[in-house]
Order: sequence, then structure tokens, then C-alpha cells
Amino acid sequence: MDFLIEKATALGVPTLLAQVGAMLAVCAVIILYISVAAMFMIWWERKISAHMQVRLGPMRVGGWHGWAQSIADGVKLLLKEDIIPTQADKLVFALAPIVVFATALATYVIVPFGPGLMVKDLNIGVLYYISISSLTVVGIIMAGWSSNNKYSVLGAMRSAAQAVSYEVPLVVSVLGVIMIVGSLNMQTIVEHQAGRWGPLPWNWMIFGGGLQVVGFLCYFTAALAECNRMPFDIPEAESELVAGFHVEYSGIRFSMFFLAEYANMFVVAAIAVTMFLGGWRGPDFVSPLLGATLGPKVAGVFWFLTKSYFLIFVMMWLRWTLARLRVDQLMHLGWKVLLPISFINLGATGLWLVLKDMR
Amino acid sequence: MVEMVWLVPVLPLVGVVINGLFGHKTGHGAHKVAIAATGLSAAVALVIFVQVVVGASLDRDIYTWVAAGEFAAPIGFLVDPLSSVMMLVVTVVGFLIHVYSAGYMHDDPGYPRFFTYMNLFMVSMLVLVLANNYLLMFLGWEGVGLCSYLLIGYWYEKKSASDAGKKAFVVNRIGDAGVLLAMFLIWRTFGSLKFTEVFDGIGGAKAVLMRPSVLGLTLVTVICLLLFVGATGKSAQLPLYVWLPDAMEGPTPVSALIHAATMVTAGVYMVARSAPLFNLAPTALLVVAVVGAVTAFFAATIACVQTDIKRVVAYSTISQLGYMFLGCGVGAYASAIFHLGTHAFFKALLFLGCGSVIHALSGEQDMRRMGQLKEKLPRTSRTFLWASLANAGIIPLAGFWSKDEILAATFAGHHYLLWALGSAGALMTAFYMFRLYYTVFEGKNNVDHHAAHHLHESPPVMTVPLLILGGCTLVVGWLFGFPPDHGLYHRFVGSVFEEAGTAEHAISLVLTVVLAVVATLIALAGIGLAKAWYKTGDNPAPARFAEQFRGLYTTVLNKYWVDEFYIAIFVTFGKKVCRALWGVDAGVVDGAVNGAGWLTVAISRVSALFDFRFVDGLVNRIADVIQGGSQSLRKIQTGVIQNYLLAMSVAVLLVTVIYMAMGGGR
Amino acid sequence: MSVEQGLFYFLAAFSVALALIVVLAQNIVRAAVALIFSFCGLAGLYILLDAEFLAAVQVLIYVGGITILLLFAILLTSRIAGKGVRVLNEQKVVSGIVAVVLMVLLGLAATRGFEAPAELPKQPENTPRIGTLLMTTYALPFEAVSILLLAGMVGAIFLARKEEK
Amino acid sequence: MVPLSHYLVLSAILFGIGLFGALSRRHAISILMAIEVMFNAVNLSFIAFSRYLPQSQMQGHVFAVFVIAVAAAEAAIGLAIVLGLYRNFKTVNVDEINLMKW
Repeated sequence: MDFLIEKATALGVPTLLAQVGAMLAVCAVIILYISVAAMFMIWWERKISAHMQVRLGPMRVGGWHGWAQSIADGVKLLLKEDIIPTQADKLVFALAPIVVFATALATYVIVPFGPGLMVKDLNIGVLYYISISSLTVVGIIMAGWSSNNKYSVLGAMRSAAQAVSYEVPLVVSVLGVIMIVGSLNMQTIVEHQAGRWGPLPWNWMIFGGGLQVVGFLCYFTAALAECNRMPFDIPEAESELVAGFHVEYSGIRFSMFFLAEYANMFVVAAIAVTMFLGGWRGPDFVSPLLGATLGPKVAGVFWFLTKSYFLIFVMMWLRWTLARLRVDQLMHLGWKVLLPISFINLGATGLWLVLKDMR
Repeated sequence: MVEMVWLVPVLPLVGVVINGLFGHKTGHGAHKVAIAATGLSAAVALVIFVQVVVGASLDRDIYTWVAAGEFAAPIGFLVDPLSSVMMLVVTVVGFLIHVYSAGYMHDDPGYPRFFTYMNLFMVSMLVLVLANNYLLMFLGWEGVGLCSYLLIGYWYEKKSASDAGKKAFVVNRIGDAGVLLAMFLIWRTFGSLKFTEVFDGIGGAKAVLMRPSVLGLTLVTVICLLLFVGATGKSAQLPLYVWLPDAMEGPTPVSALIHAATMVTAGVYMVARSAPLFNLAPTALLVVAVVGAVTAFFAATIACVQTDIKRVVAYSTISQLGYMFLGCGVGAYASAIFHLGTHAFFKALLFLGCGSVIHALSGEQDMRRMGQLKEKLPRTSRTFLWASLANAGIIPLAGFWSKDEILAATFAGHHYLLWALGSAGALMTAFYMFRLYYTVFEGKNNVDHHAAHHLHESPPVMTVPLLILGGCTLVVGWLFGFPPDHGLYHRFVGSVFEEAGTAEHAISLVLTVVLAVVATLIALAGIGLAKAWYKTGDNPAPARFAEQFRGLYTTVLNKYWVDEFYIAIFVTFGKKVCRALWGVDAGVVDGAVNGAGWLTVAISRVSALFDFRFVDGLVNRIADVIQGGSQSLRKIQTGVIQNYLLAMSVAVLLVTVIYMAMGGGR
Repeated sequence: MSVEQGLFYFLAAFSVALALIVVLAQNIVRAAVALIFSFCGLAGLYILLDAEFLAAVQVLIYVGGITILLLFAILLTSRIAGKGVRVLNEQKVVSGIVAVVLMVLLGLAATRGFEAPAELPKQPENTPRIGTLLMTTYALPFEAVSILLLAGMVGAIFLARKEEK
Repeated sequence: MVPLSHYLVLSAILFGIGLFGALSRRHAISILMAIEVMFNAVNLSFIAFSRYLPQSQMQGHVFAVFVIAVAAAEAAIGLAIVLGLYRNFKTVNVDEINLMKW
């Protein structure tokens, strides 16, 4: 983004205009990416679930394996009538999906797609992500409450409880990495994972970088809960709450929730990759083709996306592997299992660091 | 090792934590923890003391406790002869009393609670003594106040006990306010609260200190008087002594530790610690001396007629504290602290002896129901005798040296009147001590039977501390106090106060001896009188005496009605006002009604008509006014939080307005 | 008018307007939502003050934590139809006056009180600096606050628990 | 550059608004919210001071952190109390809860 601003100012565009323009451009890009990627992921998820159940899933639309299915769905959603219940609190009802989507959008700011390829390299990156992602639940509660429907209220309250509970282990499990790196800056974290670890070519956090396997698992579990994925999807448990907080939503607003959910999935995966799986690091195989300036970037993006989508695949896989937890089980898991484990991990990391400094 | 001084308060703190948090676990093993903690800290204190004697000293900040703007108060320790002596006394006496308590409290349900409080008290007292700045000292000061409150009300199910606790707490608050104000002034004058910095800053700030501030008193005088107000509260001097006798509601070891040996001497310690300031304020010194002497005399008179064994000792404590302040007031700080130390030993011994007697008589405290316990309680009676002799100031026991030094210094300071008061007090001291001794251990046996038949000497765990304290009582006096003013002790502690620029009154050897002889004679006279009256136990003389001076006797017996006075003034006042209002109200309203009645009757009496109507109207108006007033008054308490909040914010608003009107915020 | 000033005035107006909604709104859930956004506006102001760490903490704790709890309690205690009920008590006039006067006074004090330096002093990087301060100068308050939080947690659990019969 | 006084005035305004709310809202939770607004006003002035006054090496930030922590505790306790009130009085309007009166 700074890059864009420089270019624009170099071309004689006034600074303010350049800044605004750059912001708008970036937003446009991200929104585009989110929607496309989300559609792709939806289609992908449907295929995966189908194949896991030895079905085929969408096959017709667009020819090859129904790749255009979710595009069609999207179009349909956009064209549908936008219904607002009469007893709803109109303003809040209208605001809710925007909040959810906007937060999902805002989290992309600090995703390091590649070396130097990120919207804004905040030096509180991780903290920024954590705080922004905690905004999502606000939107959910607004949605659930404003639609004035007992299912949605229940879903919203479940979601609030879940989010607040799982926020804690999420943060604590990430803290280990932050302690090791000594910075909240995403790029710094990625840089820190450079180099080799003995025979292995990776010095990732879950490997030599910090042995943060436990932290990674805690983070991943908590993150699943954060974005209401199976097995933590009780806020929108179809079989209990119809569809939870967004039961009253339809048309474009519904599609916003839907997109936001998948966007969140991606961000969660991206953060996990950045913090634990070495970010965009990977064998740089394209520099010979594209030259030293562009090559590393391309390779970085490639590896980053590969890792992220692998994690997303794992999420979908889990969805068809695990059964949904009951509310009390959920709380039990969050407070009495995840939290202690992540604290132990934190303490162990601290100890490890101290010992390392000693020798 | 001196650097390890922080261990001294921290060790009891460990005890507090263990017994406080895991009391249900330690249960009746609680005393082990507590005694171990205090014992260890006593050992450390002993080592440090020895090193200080050899010449070590320490003034170190360990941690910045408060840092706000340019105000900073460290958590730091100051180890010099003065504080080390205090530390030693506190830890040793405390340790012995802990041991004793293990026996005295052994079948008490709240065993761990008791020892938690005791250890907490040790912590606070040591912080008070070792602090190197006024704020930290004040922390300890409040801490001991809290523990005293908790321990006086230890048997909280007894209303008298909890009331006594509250009384002690409230009375102490008055003094604490003084200390706080003094600290504010000190901070404003010296820009620091550390003893060293304050005392070094005196030279620089002399101009300010000597400037008349309030009522023509110099600033330093005001500071010292405020400090002394705190001292009177904590050390039970006139007029704030009233809480100490009631404090005897607490368990006897508590009375021994807190209300005889350590806490009540905190005031003396503070005055002595602030000697450099006091030396600049002769007026304040005079006040201290006068209050001390008067208290010494006054409390002694009361002690002469009390019949509750513990209260006699309590008033004796007040009186002895009076002597200490007298010493400070005449500039004999060293002697005062010396008396503090010796008194700690023999007064603790006295209390523990009382405790042992009470224990033996299964809770009996009235000395008229005792007597001839000498054979039954041999060890107790023997140590009690030593302590009484010491308190009476018989050579060569502890009390003699210190008290005599104080009196000698008073004489040498040409405060002849104060000296006379002190000596009279000494006479009565000897008298009441032996009145107590003879009525309890000799005289006639008035023990009622079911108490008598399981009368027993206390277990060793209680008597051994008695014997140790008795030994100390026998030796410390001449060991450290001889020769007067040049003994080991004085060469040790005196240095502190010489630095403080204390004017030592040179006192010739002859005078010393003469005064010593006089003092001894006085004490012997008192003892003789007591022996003549109470040895046999059936001498009618005391009764006749009481008859002769009935008025005086009853006055003294009722402690000069000071408590009643206070209650009348401060407590009943509020009620009085309300009742008065109500009375007026009722009377006036009735008057109104009757007036109306008479009005109808006397309608024909034109002459009276105007009169009554006038009265009627007037009366009604008054009634309305009063009713309206009371109505609006009770409306104040609405029970709605937000009204209170509103009142608060209005107050804040007013404060802000005043502040800015006075040009603040610019 | 530079971007910074523009942002400042925008965020200030935003926060104040939403704060007004918070205290005046008829419907309490709307008030809570307004509170959330007003917090976000303040977070923006913190960023203007180079306090990005606190801005993040603000969003994380206040928005993600406290207001969620508030909303939670609202959902547990009240219905959606908040129409028609009196939201202000009878002392609103007096308190309004008090508040306004206090506002004015504080404003006066602020404007005539402190002269800020011409150029902003150099500021160390947020997060490490705060960490160091918390661990050195303010270690004791830090511990005190943590104990306070512990006590608060215990108390909250105890209060909110249904008394078992 | 925005002068310090602007931040202080803003904080004063927010504080006043919060005070008004705390004084005159009936719903207990609204009072809590108003108090949160006051907290934020104070935080703002803390941070503004520590930004503009050179001698304060970001100590204001630390105080703000403390304020936030205390606010969190306060919210938790307050909400527990509100739930208790609701359980016992079936209302959360504090001006209807006045048992502690004459």
C-alpha cells in the first residue's frame, strides 16, 4: 500500500488523494479476493464433503465438476429479495452483516502474503488481528438480537459465550511465539523462522523455531471455535437452532455472513501459517524464471497460499470427522482443557527461553 | 548479615501466609509454624544486633513502593543502634510470648487464627521499627493497630471484647490522623519522608521550620505536636489512654505482647526516632514531658484501686509509658528507650504471670477472689515477685535503673515539679504492685471452691518463658545500665541521640547516687505500706482509708469518669440532639392542641382571646417548622444510589469550582 | 487542515455523538451498540496519539470483552420491545446541569492549564516500553491489579451462581 | 498537529456525558455503560498527556492499562450484581431498588 502511495505521489497525485485512492484500491482488491476465494472454497467444501461421503457433489453447473456452482449461488443470492422481519430492530439488523463483513475484511490488512506483500506492516500485527477478530462476535450478537427470533438470540448468546471463552486460549497459545520472536510484527515473525533446523529445511515455529507444536494445536482448536466451524458450530447448529444467529437473514445480507465466515476461515489459516508454519517461506523455484525481484514474491505467495489452503482443507476434513459438542462440553473444553494446556505451553516456552539465554 | 535484615519481618510473614491460608491444615499444629517463624527471626535479629554492636549499620532501599510525580517512598530498612535494640526486644519478647501462647491457648477453637494474627502483628511491628521512612513506618503503625483490633476482639462472640476492639480502633484513628498530618507537613517541608534525608535536611530548612505557622507555634513544633498526638493514641497517654484498659478483653498473651511490651511503645519509639525534630521544638518537648509525667501519676492512682488483676497491670503499663515520655520530654531519649526495653521484659512477665494465675483459676480475674496462691503456683509467684520488684524500681532489678535514670534526668533538667510527680508516681507504683502481689499470692484465701479444687501450676510451656523473662528482668538492668549514663547500653544507643543534637544535662555522680537512694526509699515506702495493709489480708486500714476519703476514692475507682465524660460528649451528643428535637416537637404540638382547646373554652374571655390566639399561632408555626425540618432531613436517605452519586458529584463540582476560583489549574 | 486534524475532528465528533446515543437511547441494546462504536472511535484517537498498542487493547478488551458481557447481560435481562419505558430518572435535570457545569470547568482547566511543547517529544516504541514499565516501576500495582482481577472473577462467579437450595 | 487542549476538552466532554448517564439512567446496565464512557474519557486524557508531555515516558499508557483492567473487573462484578438484582427484584431499574432507606 505504501508502495502504491509512493507511485501515485511520484506521478504527482496529491498525498491525501493518493492515500485515499490507495486505500480504496486495496479494499477493492481484498473484497474481490475474498469473494472469489470464498466462492472457490464453498465449491471446494461441497466437493470435499461430497467425496468424503462417497458422493459427487455439484456436477452440472459450468461443466467440469460444477466449478461454477457457487458463482450461480452467489448470483442467485444477490438477486433474491432482501427480507427484514417486521418485529426486527431495523437499524441494527441492517448494520450487523456489515460489521461482520467489515471486520473480516479488516483482518486481511496484516496477512503477509509474501515478502513485503501485505497491506500494512503494523508493528502490533498479531495483536491487531486478535482485537479485530474479536469484533466479529459483536456483529453476530447484533444480528441475533435484532432479528428478534428466539433461535437467533440463542445462537447469538452461544456464539458470544464461545467467542469470549475461546479468545483466551487463542491469545495465550499465540503468546508463546510472540515471546520467542520478541515482536508482534508479522514480517518479523516470518523472518525469525528463516534458516534450517538440523537436517530439516524448515526452521518453523512448530519445529526448531520454537517447538510450538502444542501452541499450534491449541491455536488451531481455538481458531476453529472462533470462526464457528465444526465441531464448534453450536451458534448455528442447524439441527438445534435452524441456522442460529442468521436464521432471519436472506439475500445479500446472508451472503455477507456467508462470505465473512469463509474469509475468517482463510485469515485464521493464514495467521496459523504465519505464526507456526513459516509463513511464506519455502523453496524458491521461480526466481530463475522471473528474476530476483519478482521471483521471491511469487514463490512466497505460492507457498503461503498452499499452506493456508491445506489448513483450510483440514478444517473441512474435521467438519466431517468430528461431531458437534454440547454447550457444556464446549465450555469445559475451552476453560478446563485448552486454557491450562496453553498456559503450560506458555510457561514451558518461557523456561526454555531462560535456559537458552543461560547457556 | 546486616543486609539480610529483611528476613526479620519476612519470616513471620511466611508464618502468616502458612497459617492464614492453610490454617485448616495446620490446625493445632499452628503454633509450631508460628513459633518457628518468630524464633528464626529472633535468631536473625540477634545476629544482626551483635553485628550492629560491633559497628555495622544499614540504610537501604529495597524497592520503590510509591512513585507518583516527584513523591517517592521506598520500602527500605534502617538498622542503627536504636532500631536494632527495638528489633531485638520485639523479636525476643515476641518469641517467648508465642511459646507461652501455645500453652495458654491450647484448647481454643481458633488456634490458627490466633497465631496468624500474632505473626501478622510481629510483621507489622518489625516493619514499624525497621522502616527507614515515615510512610513505611506508618504502614507498620497501621498494621499493628489492625492486629491489636483483631486480637482484642479475638473472642468476637463476646460483645464486650468486640466493643473493646472497636474502641481501640476508633481511639487510635484520632492519633493516626495526627501522624498523617505530620507526615504531610514533613513532606512539604523536606520533600522527603526518609529519616536520613529529613534529618539531614533540617539544617537547610531551619528558616522554614522556625517560622511561626499556626497559633504562633513554629512549624517544627506543630509537626512534633502532631506526631505526639499519634504517639498518645498509640501509647495510651492522656487523653487517649481510654482504650488500653478495655483492651484487656483480649487473650492475656495478647495483652502481654501488644499492650505491654511492643505496640504501645511504638509512640515512644517514634518520638525518639524523631528526636532531631523534637530537639528543635522545646515547646513540644515540654508538652511531651508534662503529658508523660501527668499520665504516669494519674494512671498510677487509678491502678491503686483497681480490683481486676489485668486492669491493675494495664494502668501500670500506662503509667510506665508515661515515664518513657517523660524521659523523652526531658531529652533523655536513651534512658526512655532503655526503660522501654526493661519494661518490655518485666511488664510482659507481669502479664504472663497474670495469665498463668487466670489460667490456674480457670478464668477468674477479680483479685478479691484470689489469695494464698504462693504454694499452689510457686514458679508463677516467684517470677511475679521479681517483676513486681522490677516495676517498683528496686535495685538491682531492671526497672530501677531505667526509671531512676529518667527521674534523675528530669531532676537534672530542672523540671522539679515533674520530678516530684514522677516520684509520687513511683511511690504509688510500688504500692499497687505489692498490693497486687500480696492480695493474689499471700493474704487471705478467697478462692471459691470449684475454682480451688482444680487449681494447678501452669504447664512448663508457660512457666519456662516466665522463668526466662524473669532471668532477663534480673540481669538486663545492671548488666547494661551500670554505671548510669555510661553503661554498655548508653555507650551503644546514646550515639544516635548525640548525633541528633540532644542537650545532655551533665549530672554529677553524687546527685545520681542521692537520687537513686531517694528513689529506692520511696519505692520501699510504697512496698512497706502495701505490706502493712495487704500482707495479712484482713487489715481494715485500707477500708478505713477509703471511708475517710470517700469522694476521692470513688472518683479514682471510677477512673475519674473519663470514659463517661467521653461518652457523654462524643457518643450521646447525637442522640441528645435528636431527642431534644423530638421533645420540642411533641411538647409544642401538644401545646398547640391544648391551646386550641382552651381557646374554644375561653371564647368569652375577650381579654385572653388575643393572648391565646397569639400563643396558638406561634406554637403552631414552631411545630410546623420543626416538623418540616425533620421531614426534609429524613428525606436525605432515599436508598436510591444515584441520589447519593449525585450528591457526590455536586461535592466534586464544588471542590473544582473552589479550586479554580483560587486560581488552580493555571 | 491536515489529514491528522481532519481525522481527529471526525473521530471526536463520532465518539461524542455515539456517547450521547449511549446515554440517551431509548433502546438499551442500541445504546450498547453505540457504545461499541464509540469505543472504536476512541481507539482511532489512540492511534492518532501513537498509542497503537492501547488502541488494540481497547478494541480487544472493551469491545471484544466488556461490551460483549454487557450485551450478554442485556439479552439475559431485558426484552427487545424497549419502547415507551422511561429511561431517565427524575433527577435528570439536576444531573444534566451538574454534568454540563463539570464539563465546562474541566474544559476551562484543560484550555488554560498546560502548555504542550511546540513539537511532539520523541516516544519510544509502544509495546516494549509498556512491558518494561509494567515489570519494573509498576510491578507492585501490576500484581495488585492481577489480584484484583482474581478477586473480581471469584466474586462474579459467586454472585452469578444460583444459590443452591 | 492537534493541540493537547483539544484532546483534553474532548475527554472532558465524554466525561460529562458519561457522568450524566451514570446519574440519570434507570437501567443498571446503562449506568455501567455510562461509567465505561467515563473510564474512556479518563484514559484518553492519560494517553494524551503521556503523548504531549516529554517528561512522561509513556507512563500514562501504563495507567490506562490499569484502568482498562479495573474496568474489566468492574464490568464482570457489575454484571453479576445485575443478574442477582434481576433474580431477586425482577427489575434492573436502580431507582425502583431502594430498600436501604429510612
